[in-house]
Amino acid sequence: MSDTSTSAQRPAWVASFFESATQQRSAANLGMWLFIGQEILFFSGLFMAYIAYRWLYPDTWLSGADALNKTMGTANTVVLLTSSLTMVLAIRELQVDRIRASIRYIVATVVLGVVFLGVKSVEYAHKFEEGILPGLHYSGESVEGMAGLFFGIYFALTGLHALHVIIGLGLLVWLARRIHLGLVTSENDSLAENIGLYWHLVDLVWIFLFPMLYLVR
Amino acid sequence: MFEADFWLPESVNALAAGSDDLFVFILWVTVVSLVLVMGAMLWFVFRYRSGKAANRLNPPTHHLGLEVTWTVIPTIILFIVFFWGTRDYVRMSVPPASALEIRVTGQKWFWTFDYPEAGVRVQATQALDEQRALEGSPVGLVVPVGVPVKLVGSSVDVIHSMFIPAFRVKKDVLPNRYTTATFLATEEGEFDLFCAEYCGTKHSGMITKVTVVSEEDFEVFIDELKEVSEGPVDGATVFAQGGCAGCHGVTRDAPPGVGPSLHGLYGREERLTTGEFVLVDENYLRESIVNPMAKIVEGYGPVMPAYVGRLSEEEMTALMLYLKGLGAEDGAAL
Amino acid sequence: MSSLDSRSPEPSYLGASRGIRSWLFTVDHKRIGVMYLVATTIFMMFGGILAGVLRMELFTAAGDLVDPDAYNRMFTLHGSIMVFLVIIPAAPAVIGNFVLPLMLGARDVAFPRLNLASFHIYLAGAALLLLAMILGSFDTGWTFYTPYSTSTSGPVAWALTGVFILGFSSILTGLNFIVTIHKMRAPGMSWFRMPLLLWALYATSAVQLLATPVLAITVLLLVLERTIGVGIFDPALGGDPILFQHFFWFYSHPAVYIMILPAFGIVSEMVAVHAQRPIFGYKGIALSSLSIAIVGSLVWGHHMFTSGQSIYASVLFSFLTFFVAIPTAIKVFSWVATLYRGDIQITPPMMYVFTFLALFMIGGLTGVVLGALSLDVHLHDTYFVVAHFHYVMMGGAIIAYIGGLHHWWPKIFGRMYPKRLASITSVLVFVSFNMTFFPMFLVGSRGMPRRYYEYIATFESLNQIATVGALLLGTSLFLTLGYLIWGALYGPAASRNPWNGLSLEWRTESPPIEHNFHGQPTVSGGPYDYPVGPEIPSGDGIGVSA
Amino acid sequence: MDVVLNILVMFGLFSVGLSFLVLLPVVGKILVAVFSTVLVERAVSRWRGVKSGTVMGAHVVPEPVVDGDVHEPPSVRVYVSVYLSLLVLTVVTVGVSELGLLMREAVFWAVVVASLKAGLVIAWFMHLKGGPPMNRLVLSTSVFFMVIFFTLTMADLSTRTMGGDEEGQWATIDEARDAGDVPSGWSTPTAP
Repeated sequence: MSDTSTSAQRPAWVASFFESATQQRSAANLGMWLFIGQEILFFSGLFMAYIAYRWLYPDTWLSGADALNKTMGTANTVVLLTSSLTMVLAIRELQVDRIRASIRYIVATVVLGVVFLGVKSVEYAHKFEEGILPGLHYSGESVEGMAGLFFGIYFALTGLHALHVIIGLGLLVWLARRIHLGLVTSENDSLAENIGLYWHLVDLVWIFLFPMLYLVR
Repeated sequence: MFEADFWLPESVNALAAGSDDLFVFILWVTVVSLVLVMGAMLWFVFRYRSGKAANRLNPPTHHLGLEVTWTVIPTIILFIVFFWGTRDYVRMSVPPASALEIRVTGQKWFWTFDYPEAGVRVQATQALDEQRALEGSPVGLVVPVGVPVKLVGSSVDVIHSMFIPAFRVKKDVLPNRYTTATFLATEEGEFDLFCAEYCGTKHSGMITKVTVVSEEDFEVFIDELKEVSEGPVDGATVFAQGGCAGCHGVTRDAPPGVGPSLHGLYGREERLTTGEFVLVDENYLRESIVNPMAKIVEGYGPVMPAYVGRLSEEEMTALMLYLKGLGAEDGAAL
Repeated sequence: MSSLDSRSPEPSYLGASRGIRSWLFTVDHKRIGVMYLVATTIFMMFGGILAGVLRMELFTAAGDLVDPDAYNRMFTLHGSIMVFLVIIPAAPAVIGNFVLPLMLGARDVAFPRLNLASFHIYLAGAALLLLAMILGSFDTGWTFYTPYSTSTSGPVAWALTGVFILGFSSILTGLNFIVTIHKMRAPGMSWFRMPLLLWALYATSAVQLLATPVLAITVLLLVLERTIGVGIFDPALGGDPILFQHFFWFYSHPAVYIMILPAFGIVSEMVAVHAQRPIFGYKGIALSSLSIAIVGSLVWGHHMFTSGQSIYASVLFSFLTFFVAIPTAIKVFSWVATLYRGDIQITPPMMYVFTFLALFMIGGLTGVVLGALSLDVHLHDTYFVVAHFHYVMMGGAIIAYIGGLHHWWPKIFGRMYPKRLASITSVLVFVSFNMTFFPMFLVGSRGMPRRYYEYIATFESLNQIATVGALLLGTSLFLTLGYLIWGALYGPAASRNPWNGLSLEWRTESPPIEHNFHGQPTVSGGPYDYPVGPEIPSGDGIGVSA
Repeated sequence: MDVVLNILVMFGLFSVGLSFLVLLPVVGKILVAVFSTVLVERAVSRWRGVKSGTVMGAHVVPEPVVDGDVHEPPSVRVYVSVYLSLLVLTVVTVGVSELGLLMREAVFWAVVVASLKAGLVIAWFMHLKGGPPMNRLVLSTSVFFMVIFFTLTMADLSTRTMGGDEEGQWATIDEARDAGDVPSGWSTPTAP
């Protein structure tokens, strides 16, 4: 066997060590799913802490959820869900070769991500004003019991999630540029698919995080 | 080699009686399987080594009977080991209802034993143990023979672990809740008590003895302690029993320990880790005992445990007096 | 494949390009493997020297050689370096990187740049750990138990960040290998035609991918605890130190399988190739790797029997623990059965197989002792445990890894080391290993706790034997290192297939060319399909029906 | 401490442990089924009055065997309807939280709704449906490990006080403070 038989149809973006474009695409897809798998386990650590301490200190968790701003949480949920929609639409437009529309949708996703972070930082600022800080630095008055612990978990979870959003925004900007330069196309769309998957993962984490922190009492 | 005595210290805990048999059982399983497997390996190596004429026709790659056998037999043995070990474990961990309760407190790097019924306390630092051994009085944790004992442990700083090999007892003591261990000593004597959970600089020095005495001697011991605790409070005793001597020297030429030497400390100016200076007066001394992290002298780590609530006002006053007197004769010259 | 018989003028991967940059920024899996080899060897020497000093300190009962804080820092460094910088990356990242694509008949791993990135990440993590050492070192033990690790002084946060970063290196390597095994197998190589090393690496990678993220979040929380006081494990805020232990062991017990599973794979390869016959129970060995990976992830609580964990949980974990022993036993029996009616070559790799089997059996069977609840209460955190995991981790994982290096050394460097010297040294290693670690079983079961800087005089003589053994062991390992390096530089040129192996890596040059194979190799049979008639093929023939 | 009771409980736990191992493949299948949201998909199909398996788009693509080289992006309509369902579920979960249910029920419904939402995102937005089967395996394995992590850790935490003894009781900070035994070695937290 040799490469020559396939090299005629072999696009330039297929790396030399792959047999075919199909192989490369499916490898990228599997790799991304494995990455998502490990991200799930990564966040599971914080959810584990949440479950364990909820079990040990139910009263703290009751008053803790009350101290969080449900309206802002709900608003952010809607914002993130919408950004997931714009994300899939961006990839769809790319796949049907409507490049400009695709980039517009990515920009919309980025804007929604920024809105999310904006709401989040307003929320943080309110908390800080009330002296609600994680762990040792907690000096608020609204929450009973192990308030420092509750807000330690709150800030760690939402903070790590926000960090993922920030990374996602960077990736999206990079993606838009590569689409603009024609480096990511309807044929060679692994990068767009994978960044899309990442963005949905960020959404998924929030889908669980929101009711657990804000809603359940 | 195949006796429990060779491997394990003599067991003097009635609740763990017979638990060593499992060790011997597994030892035999180990030896037999090692001999069988290694024997087979060496025999094959001898029989089929390259260059030696042997029947090498159709070497098997599957043998259902053999594979089932070597799956089932270990499974059975492992089940036996599991049930045996769990049975003994439950027996060893459940304190009898009538058990004598002793509170054990771990602290960097000494043990405190409280006898709640009698309301007395024993502290076991290495220095105190040596002193007691010289005086001929019982050392460390003193328990009566033939009486079930329940140790209720906790820690005031990091995790420690009370480990008494002769009793087959080990339990971590934690900073946020109580853990229990139980035993029934069958013999009088002195047995080692180690800290088995790594806890810092003097982890290996956090050892003391368990002294098992007759019931009469135990009562005498408790009565003596009661007398001492009802007498006037002496600062030097507080200093020794608080475990302070473990880290702080008190003489002029004491080598620097984990903490600064206290010789001639009173009235001195000390430089803190923050770069500020502080005058050592009664307030500073008291603060440093109650909340040592607040102001740490330069060159030393934030390792001293807080003594908040651990000293009565009377004891604190006596300790202050003692500390002020350390090196006072040449301290005045400064 | 007749064209393979003539030596091609194409340069090997070693000589394909020159200069330090061509190494540090290469995406060639073989060069990355060699760089991992150099890095892990340096760290292993460092960790080994630390171990030597620790043993010298323990030569006498009194603490007299170093001060206790230095001792505590040294055993912490020894543990952290050996676990995070040596054993976890050794087999997967050195042998895995070099051999995996070759065995698959692939030109490279699926994501070569990611592969290079994980090496750079590894270096960055190692640099942070070493930075922590330079900044005054940390004395938490490699287990970082809270609240000690959150309250002790020293640059613990730096070390933890290093571990966090090393975790990513491990995750990315695992991810890369899984995708490579799924997507890059040569035509004809079905799952059950894969060499057993690949099954083992697959299981390893799965564990790396699933368990390491939990370590990452754990150490991240510790870093946050030490820097901003987030309080999740702080008892003063209601945090639970035992929860930390659950977090930690959820990773660190499976990490034991990250270390030992590739060793199983290496042994499976060596035992079949050097006995020149098909391996006994291929499917049993292959699937037991996966079942060890799964069941091994359910048993972490057996590190916590005396920690104040609920006794019910302890019973459950003890029960599950014994299930790991069964697939492990199946593997050992299958390896020994493979020797039956073989044509056993007494080569250095085979010597290491024998060493491995003996040491690993002792390590594994003492694990049964520790899995039994009643006995673990006495033995937990004593030298018995230290001896047990050194038998498994060093006697198992490291010995198999060294054996694997002997097996693939001629492939990696194209030159052979002195074989007779290697065989003799392996016996030295075996003897001195037992001399070092066997006495530890005894002092442990007699009650000497681990991590002790000084100990009671009763234990002195056994400790002295161990110390002498350790020095001998160190000497034999340095001797091994010496002749291996000599072999790589000046040894006689090795043939393409010095051991008459059948898997694909033996079909290419020694050392391989940059693109691994001339053309795409294909597979039409199992990896150990040696002719099973009375005639034994001899010489350098490939002997493969392809 | 009642030893007989203990042993009974222990055997209860054994059977949990045993069923873990025995049920491994079954659990895996259930997880795959849940995450491929077969049920949701069927419900949507019935609602839209089309044959099951055609919700993915106007042009029905036969499921690719190994990898999706055939690119037929799902229709915008599907994406928008998934998005609208997500919004509805968000309203539902917020609404449920206003009902003032008991904690246990509130947690249950929150997790159920969140899982439904996650299922929708995973199946359609992340194209798990119709994607390579391996992706389902990867996802269900990591969810399985996460569940293991939660269950076995909680097996410890939830049974600590079962002995009814001091064992496992929380010497809470308040209790310690009252007794004057504030765990130390740390700076004391600011008193609330």
